[in-house]
Amino acid sequence: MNELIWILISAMVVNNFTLALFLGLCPFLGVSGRVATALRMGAANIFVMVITSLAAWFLNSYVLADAPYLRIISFIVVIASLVQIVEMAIKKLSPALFRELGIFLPLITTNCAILGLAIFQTNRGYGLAEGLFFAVGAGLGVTLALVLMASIRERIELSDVPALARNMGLVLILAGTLSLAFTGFAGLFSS
Amino acid sequence: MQPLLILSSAAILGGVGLTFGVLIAAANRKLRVWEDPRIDAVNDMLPGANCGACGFAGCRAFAEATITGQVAPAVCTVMGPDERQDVAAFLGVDAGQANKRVARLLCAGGSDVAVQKATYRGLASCAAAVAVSGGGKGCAWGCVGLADCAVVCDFDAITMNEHDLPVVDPEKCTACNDCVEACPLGLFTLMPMDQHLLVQCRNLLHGEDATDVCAVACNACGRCVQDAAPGLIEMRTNLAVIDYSKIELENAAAIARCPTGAITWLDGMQFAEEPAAPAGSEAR
Amino acid sequence: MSTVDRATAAARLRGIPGPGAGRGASERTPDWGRVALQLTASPHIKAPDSTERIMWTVVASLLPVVLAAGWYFGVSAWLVIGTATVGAVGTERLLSGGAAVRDGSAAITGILLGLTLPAGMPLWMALLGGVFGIAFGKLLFGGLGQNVFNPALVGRAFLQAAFPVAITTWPAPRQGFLAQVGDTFALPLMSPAVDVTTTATPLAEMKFEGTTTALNDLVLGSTAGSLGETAGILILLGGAYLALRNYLDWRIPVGILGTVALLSAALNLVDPAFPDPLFMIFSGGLLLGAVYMATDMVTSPVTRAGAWIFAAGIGFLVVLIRVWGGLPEGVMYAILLMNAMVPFIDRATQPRVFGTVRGREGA
Amino acid sequence: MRATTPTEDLLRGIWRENPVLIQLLGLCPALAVTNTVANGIAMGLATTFVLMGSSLLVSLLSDYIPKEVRISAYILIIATFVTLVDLILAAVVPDIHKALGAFIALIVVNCMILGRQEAFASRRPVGRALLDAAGTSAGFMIALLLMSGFRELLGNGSLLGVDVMGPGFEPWIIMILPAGGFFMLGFILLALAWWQGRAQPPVKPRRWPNGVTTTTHANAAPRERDKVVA
Amino acid sequence: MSTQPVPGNGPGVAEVQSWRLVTTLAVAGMLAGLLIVLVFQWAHPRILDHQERAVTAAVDVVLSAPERTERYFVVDGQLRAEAPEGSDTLRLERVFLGFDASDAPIGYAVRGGEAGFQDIITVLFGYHPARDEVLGMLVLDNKETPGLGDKIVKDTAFVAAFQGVRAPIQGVKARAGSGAETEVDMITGATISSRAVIDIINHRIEALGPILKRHLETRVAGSGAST
Amino acid sequence: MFKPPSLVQLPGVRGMAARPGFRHGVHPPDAKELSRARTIRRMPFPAEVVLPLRQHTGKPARPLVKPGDRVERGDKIAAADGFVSVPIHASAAGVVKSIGWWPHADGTMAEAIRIQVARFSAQLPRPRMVPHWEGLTPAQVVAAVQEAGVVGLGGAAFPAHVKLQPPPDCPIEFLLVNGAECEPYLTSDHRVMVEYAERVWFGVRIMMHALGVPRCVVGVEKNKPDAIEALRAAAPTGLDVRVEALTVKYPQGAEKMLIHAVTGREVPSGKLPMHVGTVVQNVGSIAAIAEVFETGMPLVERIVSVTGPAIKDPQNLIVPVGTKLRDVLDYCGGLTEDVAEIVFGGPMMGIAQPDLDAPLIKGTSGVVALTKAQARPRTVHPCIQCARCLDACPVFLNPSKLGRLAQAGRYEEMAKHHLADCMLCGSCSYVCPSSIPLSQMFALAKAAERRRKEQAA
Ligand SMILES: Cc1cc2nc3c(=O)[nH]c(=O)nc-3n(C[C@H](O)[C@H](O)[C@H](O)COP(=O)(O)O)c2cc1C
Ligand SMILES: Cc1cc2nc3c(=O)[nH]c(=O)nc-3n(C[C@H](O)[C@H](O)[C@H](O)COP(=O)(O)O)c2cc1C
Ligand SMILES: Cc1cc2nc3c(=O)[nH]c(=O)nc-3n(C[C@H](O)[C@H](O)[C@H](O)COP(=O)(O)O)c2cc1C
Ligand SMILES: Cc1cc2nc3c(=O)[nH]c(=O)nc-3n(C[C@H](O)[C@H](O)[C@H](O)CO)c2cc1C
Ligand code: SF4
Ligand code: SF4
Ligand code: SF4
Ligand code: SF4
Ligand code: FES
Repeated sequence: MNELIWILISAMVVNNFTLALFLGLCPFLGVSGRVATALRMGAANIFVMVITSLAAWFLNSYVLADAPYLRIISFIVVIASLVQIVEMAIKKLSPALFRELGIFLPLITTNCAILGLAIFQTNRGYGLAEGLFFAVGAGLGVTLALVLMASIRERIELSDVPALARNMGLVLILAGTLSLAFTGFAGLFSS
Repeated sequence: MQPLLILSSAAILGGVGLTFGVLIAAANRKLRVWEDPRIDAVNDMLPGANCGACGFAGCRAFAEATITGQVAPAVCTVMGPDERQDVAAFLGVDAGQANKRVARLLCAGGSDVAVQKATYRGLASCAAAVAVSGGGKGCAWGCVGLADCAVVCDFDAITMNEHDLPVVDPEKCTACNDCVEACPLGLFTLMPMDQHLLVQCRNLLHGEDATDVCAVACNACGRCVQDAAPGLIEMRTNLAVIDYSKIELENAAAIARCPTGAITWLDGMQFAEEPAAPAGSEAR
Repeated sequence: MSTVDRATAAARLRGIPGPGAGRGASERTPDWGRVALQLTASPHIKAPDSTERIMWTVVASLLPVVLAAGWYFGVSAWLVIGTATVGAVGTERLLSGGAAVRDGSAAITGILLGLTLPAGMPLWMALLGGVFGIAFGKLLFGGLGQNVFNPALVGRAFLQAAFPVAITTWPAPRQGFLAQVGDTFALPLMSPAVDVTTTATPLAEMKFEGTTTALNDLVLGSTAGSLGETAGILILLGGAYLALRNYLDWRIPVGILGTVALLSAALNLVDPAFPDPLFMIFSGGLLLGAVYMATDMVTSPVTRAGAWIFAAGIGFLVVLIRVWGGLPEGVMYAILLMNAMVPFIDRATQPRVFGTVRGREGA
Repeated sequence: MRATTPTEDLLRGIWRENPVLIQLLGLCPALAVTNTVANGIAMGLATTFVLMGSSLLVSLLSDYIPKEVRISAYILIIATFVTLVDLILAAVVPDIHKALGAFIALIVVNCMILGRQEAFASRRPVGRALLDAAGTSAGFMIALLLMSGFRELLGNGSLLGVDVMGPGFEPWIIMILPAGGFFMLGFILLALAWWQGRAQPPVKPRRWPNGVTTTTHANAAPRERDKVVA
Repeated sequence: MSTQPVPGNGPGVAEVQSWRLVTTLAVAGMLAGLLIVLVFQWAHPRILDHQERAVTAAVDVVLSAPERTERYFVVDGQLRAEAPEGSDTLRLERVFLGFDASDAPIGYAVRGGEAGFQDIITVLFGYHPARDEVLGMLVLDNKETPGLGDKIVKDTAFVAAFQGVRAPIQGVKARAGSGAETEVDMITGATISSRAVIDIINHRIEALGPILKRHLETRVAGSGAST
Repeated sequence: MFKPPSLVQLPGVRGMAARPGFRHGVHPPDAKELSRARTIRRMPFPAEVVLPLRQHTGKPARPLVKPGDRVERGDKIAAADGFVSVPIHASAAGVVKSIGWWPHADGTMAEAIRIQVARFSAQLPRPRMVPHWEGLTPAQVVAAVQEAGVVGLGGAAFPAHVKLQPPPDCPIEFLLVNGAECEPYLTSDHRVMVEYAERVWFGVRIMMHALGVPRCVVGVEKNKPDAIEALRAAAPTGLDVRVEALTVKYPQGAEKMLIHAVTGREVPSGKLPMHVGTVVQNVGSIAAIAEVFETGMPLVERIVSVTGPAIKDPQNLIVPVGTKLRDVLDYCGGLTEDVAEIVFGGPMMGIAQPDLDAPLIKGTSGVVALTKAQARPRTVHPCIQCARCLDACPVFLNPSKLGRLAQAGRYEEMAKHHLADCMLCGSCSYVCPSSIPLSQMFALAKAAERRRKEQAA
């Protein structure tokens, strides 16, 4: 259990996907304008990551055991198709939920964090439970980064930001500072 | 070469493709939702100013309305004629016509000719100044010159001149109504470009009470009422009021005897640096 | 076009000797020429405290700490602090003009940055830290009051990540006032030569050797460490003065120190190998951070509940990083991390409005 | 869609719609593997190969791919090329393959590539699609070179492994850390904004209804009408 | 936005036939699989070759270029030349025993990995069980901070210090050591990473030392017998 | 201690015992010593009085006279226009000069009746019927109060008779008399309580009769011990009345704060005092009502503190309604050289006057002249999040956030942050070290929101 918790915490803060591993940056910059949106994006991310982790585990265990070179392509095709189906299902079954979460799903599919999750999980040889904790931790980490960034950006929106920082320049500097702050977690529980 | 390996690889990926092909096809049958793709297409063609001049809540709403045929593309005054034509061509409808209107100021009392009673200090906004005891301008109806209108104008049509009066560039003005709403004193009005006569004053004082606070105020002397076509101008609560339903009767004689210049003949820009000689001014 | 030339009209208005005099039929007797009245919105009176006054008072309250730094580490301490301040104030001056410098906040940033650096830091690095902190920690956000992260700590975090060796080279204290305690004058962009007497800080000794330092030494400041962190008593005095004048929110230092004390006491009870609360409080930059840096009002929550949460968060993170993290000291990271949380905390702790019930809109 | 000339198709991606610097796509590799120029170049080349290859195929096949499985099919195509690059790099230049790590695989999900397929290749003839892919790749490469050049220079004092800053140089380690990646891209974007803003006259402050200027009590001074109270 | 359920009342949107979806994906998948596997056929031997060479090169470094090496699997506290039937050879721990030109054993190359500052550090080191001496150290894999933690690879003095140091190794602050032969100077600013390397070696030796010692004895005895 | 059962039991109020204060608020120097000890004097009639038709909250009155008409003091010259409106009476005998635009006490131009005061004719009111209150039904009292043109003299000039007729679904438990006078400088209520304590109690009696309530509390800040003493000494026996000494804090006199201080109840957001079972009336208004039933005189004069460091001779004056600022200043020895700003009302909420021709009207409780040193322009800094405004705001808003939103023009979002509950007391602006004109921005935002709502409607 300790091990699982460590996997979760490590994926969440120490090796935060967004701030330490550089995964999923495009949506991180794109969808971090509002806290409400960021929360939903985060939730959608956790959801897709869990699906991904399950799919990757299944593929690794049952389909790709002898053909590791087909991993990348199988992972991504499976994830993309699954997400597309889930998206359609949500759109049909619960338009309200679709409005809340669904519109982010396609954004997430083509997002490094998802495939990165599958690849890291495979490289580290995680089993089902480890994979799930890893996915949840990574998802929470992405959500944390998104929400922090979004609440900061909401505040900045009310500031006199100089003209040249109005494009994403300031947001990247912010991300850099956040990333710096997160280095404080480096080495956590490793000694 | 290991034929088995090759075959199994092809089979694995083929199988994955097949499985998800089936799943997606099934989902597609059961779960699809449709929306009109033309909305996005038209929306992309619109200027995206979301200014509301068209009377709809933003460009996308306008796009929907054009598709359903509720409005003609020309109702969007921000689009240039070419773009208008593009939208019309895309939808196979007529672009429609829109009469060019511009914002006109109902005050000429710049800091050179109008008196200031007290010095306002505070937020640099007309609305704020007016809320603080009227902003200290001698004329309670006149422009306080802190540029709320210039700031709202999304099209940079308004600049403040050296006497702190807003000057509208008719070229840039799209008649979006923003300045009309922004001015706390209600000093802007949208007027077709082909109407020329305007009383640029709203001061309700009479005679010298009026000209004491502003040298270009309408002091209700009544000369323009007499000189204009009968019924075109009327004196109401100490202010000359033009009946724009009869505007086709206008001619420049109405302004000839105005002692303060409150009534004016507009051609192009209001408060132009060099007043253009109006048609009929020789008649003076 | 109009019949009346504006210039003539204006002349007519001005031609009257003294506004209001001799204006024929006008019944009013305006004395606009007699009294120059001013119009402002209410309230028409104002409490005497101003942003400038607050900031310069903080600067003044830091001076004893700066002096003490000189006493402990010699003249190079002042050089480092001075250079960091020049970097911060100079950048502010250059990019936002003299008026912005007058409010004193850039001076605080510079001094506090200087106080968090080791005495032997090459001056060019201190300068760079000040420049970076102000430019990218403050001005880019729009200047005073708009920044999200504590600019001094942004500068320090930058230096820590850029020059990790130089910033963890701790000269021993009391080597003599004029002693060369580091390669202070290393050429810009060049590495410092490293032949100086260094000692481990109490926290590094704790983390890497498992030894604690005597409380006496900690309180008196006769240990290695950054310039401002060894003068604990002076920091507390300055903080108390500022708190009395309501220039800083007492909840924040109290909350941070309280959380650290509580957590470390609990750990220490469970296993005495964990450091005791007094060691935790008096070692490292905790006092300077809790009293002067976490309390930067710009980067801390505005609500009272928020202040407690913020403080507890910093305390928790400090203990977490110091005890289980890879780094010996975590105050800077703890504050920066909680700075990042501030907008969220503020959102979540809006005060209950008079006549409403919390959690429900309206009444 | 507006008609474009071939030159436009080629040049667009290089600067005006630079995927990284303007559109902020494909950021993960642009930040993750640009701590040295060599890595940057390798990533740029690998991406170029994938982008060109998949644009070619997508443009050829787009008519045969039903809309519903469009994304899956494109991803399949892209992933095939990525797997090929992965294998080839591992076989030919194992060191670089190791340095780029998972980010080779992650080219699949590089938003920029899928974006180009969706927005361009699927709607255009092969030639144009290739031009566009070449332009976009070049733009990506430029961004990677910029990033990695500055990062390696400051962070290691070298360029392409060759020491250029002299022996005494103190490297700015932050530049090769993740934070440095963010900062460097931030600096570049700020510099670009400054450059673009420099050319235009300063925009007038637009603070209403987006804002009321508050720097006033004193600010009212220039508007003071002394003439009326004199 | 007008969203309305189909079937098919949107202008210009024809019903797609499901079999086309299915075949498109299946055929595309198959083709992709074929293409990949062909390239894989070409690349795979080369990749294995690289890996093999990398291992040999690493063993070469830590055992100072042995003439030849023998590979053993660690199974149940024993070294075995052959992996037991059905076990996953990739998952088993392997050690290499190097021999010099005179066919005398130089020592074992042992792998170990533990958490460093950022992530797991993997180290290969040479070890002579009889003399309790570390023969050399090479960091195979690390994600330590570039420019800081990665000095455990780049700092030649640090790497060299492992040649001939007695186990268990003691890490000491730079220039603070007493000169004892068990001491290695840690890297200033990368104490954690340096300590991790030392710990890995110590822990592996602790775990495998007796096994190796026994094996070396039997091996030397055995070879002696065979010679 | 008197504790009315809470009608609206709000969680968070902790079934709070009455305590003589409220949370938050500010402590500006009260500066009342300038005029505190000056007994009330009657000012001579000016040459002309100007009576704007709009002197109260609600619809302006309709003029009943025309230029040239002769009027006696106390004659009705404009009639109430609807229920929330009151008539206006001539405050001096004379001739109606004109009805037209004239500067108004709120700084704008407004329609006003100007009366040329007849210097030599009788200025005593005509003998008139004094209604005998005990015989009147509450409705008749209300009619009499409206007919006398009485409005709240505490500042908002809300017609007094409206408050005397609470709707039946709001049972009133007690009358709350507002003698807090928390604004700095002002001393008119103070002097009324000291000098006219009897009259205040008489007014209370009438109000209690009209409202049919058994209890009354008078809230007075502790910095007026002589007023508390005078009221207590004159308190009628046989009535359940009480004088409560309150902490000295601004805005203690705001009705929500006053109610909270006296009862521990919070007036729910968007609701009125009557929803928590009380009616709040200023002591001056009470005295004015008493006068109606003592002498039959309608509201034609009021007590004004003319004070401030820029007034040469600060006074508490009885001033005919409609007297021009210029005349009042002249009577008080004029202005000092360093005058910068003249304010109607107190310095915290009052309205700066651009024009010395503006008349003092029914709601003008004071004239305060401030010096250049006090009104000097200050540099506005950005908000430094010091949280002082949060600690000052008596209704627990977040002015810092509201200010940022206002600056960005995000008025709709401000509404979500309870802009509507802001009473523009100015405490936040007063304490803000960055000198941000917070309450001015809020006033602006409120106006914009109101306009937006109107447009939407
Ligand atoms: C951004 C950053 C990265 C770091 N990376 C490493 C690292 O990779 N390895 C390491 O041992 N210490 C690393 N450190 C830790 C500090 O340098 C730490 O103070 C040092 O390990 C203590 O060594 P010292 O006792 O020689 O000063 C890092 C610190 C920071 C701020
Ligand atoms: C539309 C409106 C209706 C009101 N109705 C009543 C009422 O029925 N009873 C009452 O006691 N006060 C009523 N008030 C008066 C307020 O409670 C308050 O006394 C008045 O606005 C002046 O408050 P202030 O001096 O604190 O600003 C009303 C106010 C308004 C604006
Ligand atoms: C911030 C603020 C401060 C106030 N201060 C006083 C005060 O000191 N004295 C007072 O009588 N009314 C004061 N008022 C007005 C009261 O809220 C209330 O309207 C008045 O007491 C009702 O009585 P009236 O209708 O007789 O004026 C204040 C209102 C506000 C909003
Ligand atoms: C009590 C107090 C503490 C402060 N602490 C800091 C600090 O730690 N770092 C800093 O850059 N500025 C500090 N300042 C100054 C100022 O608030 C800061 O520069 C702002 O963050 C700039 O917007 C402090 C100011 C006060 C009043
Ligand atoms: S804001 Fe006024 S001037 Fe500007 S475009 Fe709209 S109508 Fe014309
Ligand atoms: S026209 Fe109105 S909004 Fe424009 S400057 Fe004048 S007062 Fe202000
Ligand atoms: S003006 Fe409004 S926000 Fe400011 S303190 Fe008063 S009630 Fe609160
Ligand atoms: S008092 Fe002023 S500076 Fe302080 S938080 Fe409020 S608005 Fe900001
Ligand atoms: S490249 Fe876009 S999310 Fe990673």
